[in-house]
Amino acid sequence: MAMRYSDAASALDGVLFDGMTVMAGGFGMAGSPEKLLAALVASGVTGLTLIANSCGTETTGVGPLIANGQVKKLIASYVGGNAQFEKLYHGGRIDLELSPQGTLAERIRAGGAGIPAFYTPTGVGTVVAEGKPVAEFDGRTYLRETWLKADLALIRAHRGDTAGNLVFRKTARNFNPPMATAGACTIAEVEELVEPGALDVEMIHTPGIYVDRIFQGENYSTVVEIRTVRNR
Amino acid sequence: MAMRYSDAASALDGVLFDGMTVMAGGFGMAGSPEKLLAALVASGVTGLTLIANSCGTETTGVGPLIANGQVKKLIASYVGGNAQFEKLYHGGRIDLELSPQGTLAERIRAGGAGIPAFYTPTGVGTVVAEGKPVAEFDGRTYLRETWLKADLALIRAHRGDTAGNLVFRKTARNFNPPMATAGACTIAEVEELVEPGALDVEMIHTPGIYVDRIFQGENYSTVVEIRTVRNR
Amino acid sequence: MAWSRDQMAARAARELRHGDHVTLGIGIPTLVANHIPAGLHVILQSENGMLGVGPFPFAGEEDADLINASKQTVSQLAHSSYFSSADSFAMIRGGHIDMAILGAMEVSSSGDIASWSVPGGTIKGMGGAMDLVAGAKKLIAVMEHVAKDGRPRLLDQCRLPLTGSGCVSLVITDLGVFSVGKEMRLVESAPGVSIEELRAKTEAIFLTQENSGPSSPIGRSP
Amino acid sequence: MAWSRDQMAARAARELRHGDHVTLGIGIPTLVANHIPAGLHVILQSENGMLGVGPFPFAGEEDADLINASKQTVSQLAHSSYFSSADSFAMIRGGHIDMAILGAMEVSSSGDIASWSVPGGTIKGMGGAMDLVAGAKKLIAVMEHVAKDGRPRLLDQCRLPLTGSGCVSLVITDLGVFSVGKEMRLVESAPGVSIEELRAKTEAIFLTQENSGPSSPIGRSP
Repeated sequence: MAMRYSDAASALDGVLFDGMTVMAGGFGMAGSPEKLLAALVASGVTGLTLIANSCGTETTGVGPLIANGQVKKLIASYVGGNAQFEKLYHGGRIDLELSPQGTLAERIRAGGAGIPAFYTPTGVGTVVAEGKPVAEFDGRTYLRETWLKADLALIRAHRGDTAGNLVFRKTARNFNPPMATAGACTIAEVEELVEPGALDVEMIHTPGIYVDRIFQGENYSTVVEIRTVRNR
Repeated sequence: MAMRYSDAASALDGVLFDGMTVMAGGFGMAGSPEKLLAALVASGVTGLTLIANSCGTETTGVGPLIANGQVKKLIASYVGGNAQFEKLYHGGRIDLELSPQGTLAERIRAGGAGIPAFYTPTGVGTVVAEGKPVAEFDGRTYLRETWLKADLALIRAHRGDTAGNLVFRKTARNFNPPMATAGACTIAEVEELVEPGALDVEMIHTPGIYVDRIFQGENYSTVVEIRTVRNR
Repeated sequence: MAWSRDQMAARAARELRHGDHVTLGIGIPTLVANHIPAGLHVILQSENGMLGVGPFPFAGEEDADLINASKQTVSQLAHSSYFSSADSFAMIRGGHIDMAILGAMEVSSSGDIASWSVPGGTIKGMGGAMDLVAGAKKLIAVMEHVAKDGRPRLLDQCRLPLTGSGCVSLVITDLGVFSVGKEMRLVESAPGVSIEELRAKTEAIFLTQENSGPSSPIGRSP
Repeated sequence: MAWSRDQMAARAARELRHGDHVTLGIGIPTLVANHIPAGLHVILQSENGMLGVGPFPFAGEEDADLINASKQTVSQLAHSSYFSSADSFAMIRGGHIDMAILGAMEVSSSGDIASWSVPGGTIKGMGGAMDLVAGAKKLIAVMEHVAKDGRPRLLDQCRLPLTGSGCVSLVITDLGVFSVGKEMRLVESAPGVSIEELRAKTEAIFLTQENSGPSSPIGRSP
């Protein structure tokens, strides 16, 4: 059951501590919890272990949080295209755990689903397999990966109701639903907050049980990162 | 991409063989692929390994298939309330593998998701753990369960389109979505078959990639198994 | 005087907290829904894939596609949602259910529970019970204090095949309420039921107000 | 004469079958979408959570919430669906994608592929590539035949960190098409490219029509 808040700063009140583990949804800017991330930068909380698909860019996603020196360790699948991250990484000021994107998503789902470890074919025979147990099933080799959980999961949805039910829009869904299940505290920012009953009961993507706090963000960016169009 | 068929018998044409493994969705009568199951009985295919949540009753769900002696082994979480099954079981004419309901659902999801094994706390310290590897994670003991896949998955949905996209209704969803992902061949019967574009693109519960064959069933039963009501 | 089934359910309902997500088992636990105090917002989960389970429908409004885990017709609420069995048990196994209230046949003083199988009896299967006892944050077992033949059901060790090990927090019987943890402790007894009667009908050793120190007052379980 | 990037993409498109579910990687593979013959129904999957990826939108119809795995704006089709990253990679890992067409830096004769990391170079991460090479039923690698400095990229063994082991079925370069399995075999060469030129620019040993028996005709890969 979600508690309703007025904005990102108030929704974060009382849940932050230095050294905590934070997950943030989004793939590129699509589905990125931009209000919560901005408030997290403003809070100054530090020593974070951050779990996100990528390191963002210098100005988008989790990028500013990293650039601000608040992240001790990043767990992600992709860290290209961000010179700030690169500089911090080569300077030994941020640790990096690369996880293949599907493994990352499944580890997060496992964290929410009470599954401490699972076997996957992804990464067998690569550096990803180093130090991990392997086993054969039906004649193929698999490696064991472990769950990921967080003290705090930051989620962005298109619409949500005050019971915490969430609906995502198009490819802005991405990492948000699994992350919503894997946070000890899950906070959702939504473009539109409605009363229970206003959402179609058959299309709740994230049931309210997973959302602890919710608020409506204002003035969401509609900027496109890579504009590709065709001619009429 | 789904091929469209006219009825259950034609949809099953060419995919059946004795000794095959079949999954069937449904929880009680809700979401049970009743047309496909009736056609499976009529086909006479035998020696089946059947994966379903329960053994059904003597007249509903997978019950008639079992009563007709077509099932060699049942993998299920619940087998109460069916005297026919009980008789066959005690007569040694059907094998039974009991799997806790959540483990059963997760094993099926794992089968569709390319995960050959996973760890779960369910069943630790019980007969379910017998013979299975156990491991400790974060100080708690878990046991290892393996995936389930099938030659054929029989699915019932509320609505579907000719691209194979499926939408379920209320608690008739149950085992149908994970089973749709775990069949080498997946056949869906739907109460209403529509053209692509008629379903809300944001509420596709099962994407068409998982459905090989689809047809619209006729005259679905609306019988309630256990009628419980309150007074106005 | 022993509690009735409804009184046991009412006692279990007293354990609920505002905002709890709760799964109710078959039998007496189902009755708990009738005893949730007005104003206490509790969200019921049904393992077959529903959150926000409403009361039984009005006659004529039954829907074959809208049932609970006992296959009984139920109704939908404004905040309800539906999901697959895989997602439902991910929710249960993942520790998101605050409380499960389940029937039992035996409970041990270390919190083991047996509820699904009687060797030599009718074979039934565990359904979702093993997942619920392993996954719920708090597990309350509700059962008659003794079996029909008078044998105790609160035991040192369960004799029947286990549903789960070390997972029960509280047992509510028709004779009393017991917390289970490092030791079994009497929290409350039914009106007029003496400690002597409880001891006579209980195999497990349990502590009472008398033999617990002042630091362990008996009252509502934490 | 070596194939252009578009000709390589067109050659890759010839491998598509009606009804295939296909994931395209960044770079030349993205161009494959422009070469799917009219009437051939191919469903494109994007690893960030979309099935039925449509063409780039018309100007003015870009939607920041509708992007592919390269973060490019795309469009929706009548049969499209969306899902989470966890569900998307369950689809990929579970073997439901008929074909992945990906860029590569090195491919070995046993089907190993290196495509994500150059030691000492800019650190990027593997994104979804390791899942795609492990999960797709058929993997086609598309790349320039030699590196910028002229070094071969079809090798006995990859030197760069692997993306996956033994998973490539077919390699399409600007100079030819090679099947990979127990051995590497030349399927087709670009117009005017001689076997001598291919041998000079290829470290891996490959079979040709000349040294394969009549039971192994060279033609379109199976």
